[in-house]
Amino acid sequence: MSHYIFLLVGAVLVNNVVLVKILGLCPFMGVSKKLETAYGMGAATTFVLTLATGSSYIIDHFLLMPFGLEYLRTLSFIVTIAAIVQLTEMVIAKTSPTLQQTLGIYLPLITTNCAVLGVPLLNVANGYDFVESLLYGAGSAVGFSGVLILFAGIRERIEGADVPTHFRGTAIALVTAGLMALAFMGFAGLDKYQ
Amino acid sequence: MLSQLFKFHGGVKPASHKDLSNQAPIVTAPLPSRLIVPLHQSIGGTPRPVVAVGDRVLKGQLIGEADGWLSAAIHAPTSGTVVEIAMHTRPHPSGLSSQCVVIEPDGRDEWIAHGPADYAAMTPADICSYLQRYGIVGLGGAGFPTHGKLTANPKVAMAELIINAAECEPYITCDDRLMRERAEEIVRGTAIFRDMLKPQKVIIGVEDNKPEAIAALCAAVTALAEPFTVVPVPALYPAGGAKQLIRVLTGKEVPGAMRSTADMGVQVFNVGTAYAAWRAIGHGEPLISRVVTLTGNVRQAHNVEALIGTPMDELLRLASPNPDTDGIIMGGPMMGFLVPDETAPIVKTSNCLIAHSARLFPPKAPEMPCIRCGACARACPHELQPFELYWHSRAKDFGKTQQYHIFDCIECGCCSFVCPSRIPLVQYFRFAKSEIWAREREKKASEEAKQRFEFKQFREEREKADKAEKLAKAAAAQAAKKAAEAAAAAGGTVAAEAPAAAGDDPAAAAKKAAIAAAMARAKAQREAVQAKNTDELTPQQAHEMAAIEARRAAAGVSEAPAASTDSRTE
Amino acid sequence: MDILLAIAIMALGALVLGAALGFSSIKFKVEGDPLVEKIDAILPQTQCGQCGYPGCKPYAEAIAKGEADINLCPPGGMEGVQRLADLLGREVKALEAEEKPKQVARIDENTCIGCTLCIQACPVDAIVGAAKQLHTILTQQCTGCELCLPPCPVECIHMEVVPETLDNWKWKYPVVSIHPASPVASPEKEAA
Amino acid sequence: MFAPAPFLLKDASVSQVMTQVCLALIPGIAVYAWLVGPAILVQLAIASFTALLAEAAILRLRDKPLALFLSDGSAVVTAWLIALTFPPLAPWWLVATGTLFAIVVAKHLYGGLGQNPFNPAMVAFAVCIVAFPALMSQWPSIGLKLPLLDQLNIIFGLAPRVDALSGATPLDAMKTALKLGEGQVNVAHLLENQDIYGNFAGRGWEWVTGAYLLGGLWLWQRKLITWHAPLAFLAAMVLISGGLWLYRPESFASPLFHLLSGGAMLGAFFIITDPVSGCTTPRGKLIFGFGAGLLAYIVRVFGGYPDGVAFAVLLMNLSAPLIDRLTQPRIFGMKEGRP
Repeated sequence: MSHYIFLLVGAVLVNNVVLVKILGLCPFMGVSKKLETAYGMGAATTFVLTLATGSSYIIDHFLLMPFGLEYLRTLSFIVTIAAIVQLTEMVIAKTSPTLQQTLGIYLPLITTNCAVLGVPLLNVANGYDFVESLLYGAGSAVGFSGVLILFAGIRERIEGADVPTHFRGTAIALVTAGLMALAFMGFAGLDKYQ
Repeated sequence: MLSQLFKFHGGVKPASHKDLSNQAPIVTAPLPSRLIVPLHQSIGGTPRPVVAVGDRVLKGQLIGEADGWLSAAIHAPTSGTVVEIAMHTRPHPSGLSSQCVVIEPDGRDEWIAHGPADYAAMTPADICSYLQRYGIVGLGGAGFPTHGKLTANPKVAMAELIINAAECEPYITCDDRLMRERAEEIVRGTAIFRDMLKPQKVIIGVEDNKPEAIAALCAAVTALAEPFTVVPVPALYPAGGAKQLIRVLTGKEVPGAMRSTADMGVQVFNVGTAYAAWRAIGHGEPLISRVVTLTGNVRQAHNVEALIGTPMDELLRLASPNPDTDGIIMGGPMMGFLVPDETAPIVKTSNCLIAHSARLFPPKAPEMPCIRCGACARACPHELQPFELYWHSRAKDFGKTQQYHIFDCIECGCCSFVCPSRIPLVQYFRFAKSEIWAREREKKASEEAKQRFEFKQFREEREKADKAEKLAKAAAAQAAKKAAEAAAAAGGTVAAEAPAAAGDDPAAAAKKAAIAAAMARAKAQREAVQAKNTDELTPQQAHEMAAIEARRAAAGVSEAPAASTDSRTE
Repeated sequence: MDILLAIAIMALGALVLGAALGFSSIKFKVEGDPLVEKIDAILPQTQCGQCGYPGCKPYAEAIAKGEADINLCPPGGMEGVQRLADLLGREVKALEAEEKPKQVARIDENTCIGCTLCIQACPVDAIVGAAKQLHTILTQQCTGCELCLPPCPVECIHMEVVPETLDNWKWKYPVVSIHPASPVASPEKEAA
Repeated sequence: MFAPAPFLLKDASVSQVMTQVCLALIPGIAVYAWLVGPAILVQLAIASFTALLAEAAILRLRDKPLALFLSDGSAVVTAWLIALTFPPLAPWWLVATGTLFAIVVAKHLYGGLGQNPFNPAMVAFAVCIVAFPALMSQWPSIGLKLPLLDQLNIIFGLAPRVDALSGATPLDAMKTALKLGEGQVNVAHLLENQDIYGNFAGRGWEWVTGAYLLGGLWLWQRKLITWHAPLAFLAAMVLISGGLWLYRPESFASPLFHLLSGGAMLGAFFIITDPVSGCTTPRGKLIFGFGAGLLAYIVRVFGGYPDGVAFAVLLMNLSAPLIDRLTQPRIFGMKEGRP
């Protein structure tokens, strides 16, 4: 049990997918200007990422491995993720047009969110079983969403700050992300303690 | 007796400086050289002038007729000649002008025939229109027509009638002196309000730094055997804000979004208003003068009974201002404003003139960035987060300011008072508020424009259809004619079908036109209904506007000593 | 053989996913385009055509389709561009034309010949008058679109800046501020 | 030119606030200097000098009034907090680098005073401990009080950094003990025998933290800080450390030890009460303080770095805007207010 907890804590905090693994920076920078959008993007990514890790595992173990087609891993993962994203987009368009609009281009772009591909591949590399994969996926997704939402909160405040002209916008956002990563380094070693 | 007093959050205790002017009795100001009476002195419609240039008017004669329900009449403050009806600078932070009637006094101060009203025979509706015709408005600062507040909300039983005698702003003592000298008339005026609103309780709230006034009021209440309670409230700025006073006396909190305190079963009137109402009913005198405190950088601070329309500089001279006076603040030092033009006249809501000097009010230190220390939030009587409001107002992020309830701000100035960074917070909030209002206006205008545009397009379509129909009819007629000719030539049944076939088209076109016309009617109806809706809203909006105007009236822009910039430029 | 198997498996996967997507595209079909309405709500509805489209709605449609840029509306000003950019997640651009203060048209009563041409041009019916009669402009309704200027044969219409009155007076931004204001209003705000 | 109301102002200013914060630090500094030697004063001077220099340079670059902002005292407060959190015998360039980073990146890139989302002093500490872990862990043993000249030589790199300096702090010792595992070293036993490890009322760091507590209480009494954040911070520390201590006293140190060691008191009263980077609503402050206390304990006990206060504060800093938004207090006349 404690093994799973540490895995989860590790995925959320210690090896935070954005701030430590530096994956998924595109939506992290792009959809963090407003809290509302960040909530939406976080939810969408959590959904996609968890689903993607699960289905990738199934595809990997029941379709690719039995036939020795591991070399098709990246390709088939991408296709699966793309389909899931498409599905999510349709559901969101139906249920919440405003969310779809605020997420804008970033919703279809979850497809190319490297975190979404990266986490299933890391799962394979780490040799996680199905439950572990799902946990790691969900943990990474929660870590991503959490950091995204916190970041959006900070950016909304920085929006009103008197930032030097040349640092306005993405520049100061990147500096902030760097300082956030610095703060997250404080978690280093937590997952090792058992 | 009322046993329990409540507290409101925050508040500040600036030095009161009231003893400068509260020692001397009220004196009647001499007639000024001329009187500039603005027509628009209260919230609501601008009264229509009913005199012409050259007319001779008597003291108390109607010169501006109330325009609409939410408006109050304007009267000649003295006898004389109307010399001008023109734009003059208003006592307003903008320094803009509005329509004024200028009267040159003839020195005789001759009253128009007047006498007490037959109060016993008057119905509440009569009293309302009487007060409106006699120009009675709230004298506390907002200038809301009094009859508007006396029309009680039929749905909510009136629990408390509060007479606001807190007078919490520093320097101002006009209500204090009024209570000391004319307590009986105040109590009689209060009785009128009581008769109108039929509240369960009548409370007169006075800040406890005015013991003489409290004593005078108590004596008057006992003498007249009225069941009113005079309650001393702790002196804490802004205890005299209507909502704060309600909170202190009754424990009720009136939300900022609520248009009228009557919805909570409370109504508040200023002491001066009660006095003015009694002068109107008991003596037949319209509101043509008021008590004004002259104080600040002057040698003889005192209160005067001044005619509405007296130019401020002329009035302030009565208190012999010191030579280093460099401006006049109308209202108190917390919410007043430096008048942009010192020849602007006294209006019904001018309670105090403070001679401004750099010695008395040192120029502000340069504004520093906000350090979010939260002193403002601790001082805010409305429990807002002024630093957040400031942050977003400064960045012109008005949506966020509304999320942080900017319209609940009463602009009392407590936040600016305590701010260690000396940020003119209230100024930022006023800026944000007026930007939001402007935006609303623009939005309304653009919606209207859109409707009109769509209607025009629709009309053009219809006209085109009409034209097409006419053409079709003409063509059909022509075809029929030809067919008839052909029939005449050939005879037979074939010809009979032709006009019918030709007639098909015009029929369809006519049908189309009919549909279009019906749609137009429906649309017009819809629009009519909408228009009606907005008509109905108007009094409520007017209420809102009232609140807005009140804050505006209490606000200040002006020229200031340039010293505050000096230290910024290294 | 291996390659055939691989192709078969990938094809199978594609088939399954395709079927799922096809099914959900029917199940979750969305009607209409609420975006146009939202854009239209931001536009000032002057119907002036300065954007090159016949009215605000067509311009809104063009923006929604991605055919038009968001900086073509001078009456909306920089603020309109900003709000469009926020709505659409596009980059803020400087206005194509210069921003003008709000104006209304005014007819010179001495020169008007009552030709009704301006009445036809006005998109919001803000000009009243009849043939050979003096025309006048309903200032309240005028959007300042300037569409009535070109048709007038005697050039009797001119634009006037709306004066500041007590009704439209605004509190100014506090000028004692030490730091330059608002990064929000500046065009160099990032795109993302 | 505007001269908006109110025309009366209370006598308060930013520099008054900052001066009082500095004053409140003085008892702590005095005890520090008495225990460790005058090196700390040198470090304070280095940090202040660097901070003011950096501040002046940036203000110059940004065309802001130099005198006004230099005299507000905020840079000095940051500098002092940096000097007090760094090891007293750290090389001068380490302190200078940290200060420079704090003032330039953490403060002025965001627009300067009042606009930084992260506490500059804690950013400096975190940057330096990540970049120079060894140097940042060399704490002198308290008993070893070198003369001023030797201390100066060490700070300015003129003398070799003797091994004797790098005595482990109490926290280090405890953590090592914990890492070694059960049965190997008994934490309670370890701490008992070494009064320099902060055994209560011995001659150790607890005197410094106690002096900080004193300064903090004074700040609270002056109404410059409210009780919410410090109390929540200390409560969180007591709760988690107390719980674990009762659960396994041989592996975990007592709450008293945790309260009196490392940056706990400095953090509770001087760092998490920074209104700029912290929470401002009452409930927000409670959450902020509690979160910081919890994280500080977790990082200092289970994490990889000697003390957790800096990381805990930074982590809470980055959550502060969100917490503030979610904990907006109700406003006058409203049942519950939340933007």
